Amino acid sequence: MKRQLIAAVAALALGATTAACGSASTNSGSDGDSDTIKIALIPPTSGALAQFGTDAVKGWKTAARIANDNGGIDGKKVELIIKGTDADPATTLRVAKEAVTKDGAQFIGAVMTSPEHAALNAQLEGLGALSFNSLGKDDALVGEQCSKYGFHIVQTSSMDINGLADNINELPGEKWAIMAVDYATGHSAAKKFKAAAEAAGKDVVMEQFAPLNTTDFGSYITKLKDSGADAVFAVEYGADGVAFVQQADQFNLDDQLKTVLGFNMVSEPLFETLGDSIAGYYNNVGYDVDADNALNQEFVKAYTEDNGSAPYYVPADNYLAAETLFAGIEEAGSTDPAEVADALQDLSLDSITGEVTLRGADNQLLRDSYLGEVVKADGGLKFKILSDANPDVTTPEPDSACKK
Amino acid sequence: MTTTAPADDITGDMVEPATVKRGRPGRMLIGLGVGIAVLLVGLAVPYVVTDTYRMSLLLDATILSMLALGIGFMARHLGMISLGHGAFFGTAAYAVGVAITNWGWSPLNAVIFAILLGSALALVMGVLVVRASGFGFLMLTLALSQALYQLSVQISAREWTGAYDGKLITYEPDMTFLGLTQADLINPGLFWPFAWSALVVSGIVLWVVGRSKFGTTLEGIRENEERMRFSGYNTFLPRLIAFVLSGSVASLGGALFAMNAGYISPQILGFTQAGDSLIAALIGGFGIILGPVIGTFLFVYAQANFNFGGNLHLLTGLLLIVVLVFMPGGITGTLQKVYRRIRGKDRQVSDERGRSGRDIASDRADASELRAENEQ
Amino acid sequence: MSIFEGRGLTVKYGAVVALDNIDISLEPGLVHGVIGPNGAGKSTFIDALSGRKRPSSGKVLLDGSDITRRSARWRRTKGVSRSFQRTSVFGSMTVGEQLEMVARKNDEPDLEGIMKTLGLDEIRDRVCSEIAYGTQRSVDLAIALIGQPRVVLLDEPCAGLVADESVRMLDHVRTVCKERNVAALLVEHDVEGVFRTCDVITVLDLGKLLATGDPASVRADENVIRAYLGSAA
Amino acid sequence: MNAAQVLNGLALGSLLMVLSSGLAMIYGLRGVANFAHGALYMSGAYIAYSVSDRMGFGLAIIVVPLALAVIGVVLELAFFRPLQHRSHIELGLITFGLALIAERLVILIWGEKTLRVRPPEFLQGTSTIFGVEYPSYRLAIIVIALVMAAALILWLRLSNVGLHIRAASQDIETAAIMGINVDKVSLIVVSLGSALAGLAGTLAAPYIALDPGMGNAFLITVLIVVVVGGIGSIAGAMIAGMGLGLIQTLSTVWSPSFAVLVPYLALTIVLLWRPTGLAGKRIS
Repeated sequence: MKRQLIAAVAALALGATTAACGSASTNSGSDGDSDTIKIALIPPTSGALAQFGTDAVKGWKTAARIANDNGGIDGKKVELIIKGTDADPATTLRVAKEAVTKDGAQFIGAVMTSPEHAALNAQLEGLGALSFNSLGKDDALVGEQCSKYGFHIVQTSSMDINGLADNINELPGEKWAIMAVDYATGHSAAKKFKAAAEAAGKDVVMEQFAPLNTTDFGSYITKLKDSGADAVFAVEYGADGVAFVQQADQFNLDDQLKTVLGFNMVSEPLFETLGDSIAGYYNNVGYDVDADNALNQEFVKAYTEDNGSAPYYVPADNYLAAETLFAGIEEAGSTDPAEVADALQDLSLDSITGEVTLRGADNQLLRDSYLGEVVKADGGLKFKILSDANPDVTTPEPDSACKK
Repeated sequence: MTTTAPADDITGDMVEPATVKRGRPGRMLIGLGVGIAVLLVGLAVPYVVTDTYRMSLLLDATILSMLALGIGFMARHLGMISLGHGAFFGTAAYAVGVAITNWGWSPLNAVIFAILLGSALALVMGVLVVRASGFGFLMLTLALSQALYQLSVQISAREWTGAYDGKLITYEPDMTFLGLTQADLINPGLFWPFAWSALVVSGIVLWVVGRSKFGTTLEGIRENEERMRFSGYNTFLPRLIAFVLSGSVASLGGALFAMNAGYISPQILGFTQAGDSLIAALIGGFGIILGPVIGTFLFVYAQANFNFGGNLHLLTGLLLIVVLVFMPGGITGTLQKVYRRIRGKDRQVSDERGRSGRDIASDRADASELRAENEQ
Repeated sequence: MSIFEGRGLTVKYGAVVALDNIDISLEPGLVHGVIGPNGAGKSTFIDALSGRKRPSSGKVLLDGSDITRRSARWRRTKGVSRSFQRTSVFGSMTVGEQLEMVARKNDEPDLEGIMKTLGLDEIRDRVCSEIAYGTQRSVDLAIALIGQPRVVLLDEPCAGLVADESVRMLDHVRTVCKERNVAALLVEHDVEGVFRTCDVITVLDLGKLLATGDPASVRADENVIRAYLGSAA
Repeated sequence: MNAAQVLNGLALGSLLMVLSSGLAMIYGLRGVANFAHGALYMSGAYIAYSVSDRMGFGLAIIVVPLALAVIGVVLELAFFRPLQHRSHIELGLITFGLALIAERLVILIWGEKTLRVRPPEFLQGTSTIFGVEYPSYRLAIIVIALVMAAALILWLRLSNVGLHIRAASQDIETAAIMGINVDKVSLIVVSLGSALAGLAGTLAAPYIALDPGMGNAFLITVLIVVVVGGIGSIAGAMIAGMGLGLIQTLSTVWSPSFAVLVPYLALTIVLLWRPTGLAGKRIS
């Protein structure tokens, strides 16, 4: 018994310290007032994506604050119901059901990954709630997995890749190598890039795919070096992306390359981690923080006041989702999800990214895509926008598989 | 391998001593009666729990309980702790998805196919793993199910499993499952009767098997595998049969899971899912057949209510340690002990120190835990 | 022809020869004792005969046919059974349950008789891990005797028993062997007990055969006296 | 195939070797597959991040194993020793619970963000070896791991404590009867085992990216290495770790999606062929 006691005390002590430093608090629930716009946010609160989840919520919070400061939307107060998930679709779905059936949410935002959206889209009509996707980029979400109640605010992978392909001539390098994640997005991005590169008269000397969650890129980088490529198109996300960049650095791969073009690989939250070695890298950019329009300047100012730092694409795209939703509510003059959904069909609105249109055929928001270069700026790194590509160029025709 | 008895051989017992009295038809009939009553009463649940959210939690727990039931059966009757039953659950779920979406099968046929496929996988895997005991078995089941996970997320498996994107199940128009449309299946209240009946019937079947002569053979193997062989018993086949049976129950759970969720995420085959189910079963306790079920219901409840900030695994980790250290036998085992003590019928003198002469892995301190006993 | 034979049995653990070219043959109705000091290879010997340990060379014969590569289970179904030095019973089951379980596999017409002979009939409902150690040894023996085996290999049935328990145990062995016409092999540490009980005795030392024969001749054997009895007595 | 790819294999193998030798030591002595080993390794990497941030990587490589050795002492005194009479499976599942707690703890302290550690200045570039340009840091990992392996084997073979460890790993009860202070031996083994996990984490920090999934990613591979090597055999685990690193890297060159399956295939094949692992002894 004494031995058990030691073990248990040790376990409890460990747990107590842990609980003390980390009990995350959340506010949820509300008394049902039909004159509020209730938006459930279901970001990942654990796992590698938690940081993005937090930032997504910040975008929504700023949007809600501005709206409520201005007397609400269509006279109604905006209320955020902040939930959390571990990014497992099953969990997200359960939380979404809870938010809608228990807390009375009519709208859902800040859901992160494409699989979560796929699972959610399948059940949105049954739930009777609208979902605004500002993070999951998979094309299938506006194709076979589309839903009348699911709105795709963020650019799809196709739009991103078409934006890059459109600008390939501006990038130095003749012999390209493709390093992509062995994942649907990796393969489709590689295929499209290859076609665009060849159309632009460049050589694609090699393509290789690394499984998701690869930690050691040594053998891939060795092959890249041996291929004699002078430019690399890299599709690696999250920890994989960091590992690739870091190891490429150790192998002195950059010496051989004129261009490293990342696809969703480097982004603002990773700048500090990756450090100066990524200066000069190119990447697709979803949102231009310096965009010269009044709505954007207002957003950047408000967001910086709220959070002490400027927004990047994650909070911005979520803010854009809020703008879209609010425009829909105003157009419909109602908070009823079905009526808002109808009002959003082919609706155009002024936003932080200029005028955007919600295409009725597949619920995709038509908006610009950008190509950026990582440059050093006042002690840190930032994206310099090199060019932007119009939705006419980037956005594929609506997928006939979308039957909503 | 090893032996029982010297009084100083204090070993743990996650498995509550199963001193069941077998072969009394009276008790068996009472048990069956109770089972049928539970089945009927349970069918009324959707009329009592009208809140969709609560209902969907209950349904989730019921379906996951079948996975825990399978794990619990192996632990209870053979002392074999499996981290691989998620493979059968997941395979059956994917099988439903593929049969309905890719092949356009009717949902009922898909479910039958899924159970058969899951059981067939259990047979193949069982041939490879049931000879091992203790950690050997644990690690082999873990490794093989992880291999399956890696296969399922391969890009070349995308057509079948959807790889990392998961598998969305889409029905041919007009397809129904025993009269329910796909929209009905997602409705927890309407799907409840299937899941509940499946759980109760599986539970009764496993209970009856556990009390049969076959159950005695399993207990003999758990207690002393070597002596069973030296007593003329084939010890491989019963272990294989038990493994396949428990795998079939997990497969049934997986098939129902897919029918209800309409979407299968790759995590279903992952390490975390396997670990969670085992932990839930352990916390519930292996001593009685209900233990893993109770554990799963608690786990699902905790997952729904205490998961904010991602601290669920912190809590389950703590609870797991507390249960293993203080409450061998899990929650149900501890309740039984308390009950017996109150009744004053605690025959176990050595209870205080854990029951002597028993070992969950039945080969404590055996350096060759991985040794596969050759049947020759 | 003997019913059960070991011929030239040799067991090596790496470079160590634990058992060196040993012959033995058992006859129905006779108790054949095997003695030897610690490390003589007694346990290895019974393991090799019973199929627990595959001999490096040599043969095991049953009714003259080679069964060296047969499994323990096969041997049991053909009437060769054994008991264990470290008590090997089924701890969580009652005495009755486990004997019935073994009887189910090995057709025993007179389970009651065995239980009565070994004094187990009164404790049939006791859980085995809770009964006294000496009684557990009797259960172990009973498990080996069920199903009318023709050959019984007993590995130190008296290990851990006090003197009078030991005497009773060996009496049981002898009685059963005679009554059922069983060929018994008795590996035992208790030298006097073996001399009292056995019809034939084999002495092992350091894996080698020292002497074999009836008790009187073994007792008189010079090698045995020098190497074993002299020092032990 | 060229020399650089073989070096890649050696580098990964080195990491697996350090990690699995620690796990194998604890497994051999306590009979417990320490599921917390992956969490120890991850903690090592994160502590290395903080230490090298403030005091440089050179110091981290000394401080982190020491810190992990202390954690090992706690593990032994709070769990392994008081619960040593429990079944191995139970103890293993307790370490499973500890791993869950430790993983969360790391997240609460360092956050979920992917982190990066820079190798010391003089190891940042590449060196030319066997006619190929190869990262100096990876060469350093290979050298450190091989030196560590040789030192560990020599210590186990030649020192008194090493003899006691080997004896206790064979049969802990007999060793105790023979007068070996099993408690002391076990304390040394568990703290050394976690120190090795800490060393592996430190070495890994500049090598791969730090994220909270890194422990689990390696845990299963390392458990497989230990089983393949033969439970209780430290040399077997080292050889299996190096072998698996090489095979996995070289098969990555050929087919990355096949390479992912290599550890599982290796385990299944080895256990079907030799149920006790490559260096395991058949004890009956």
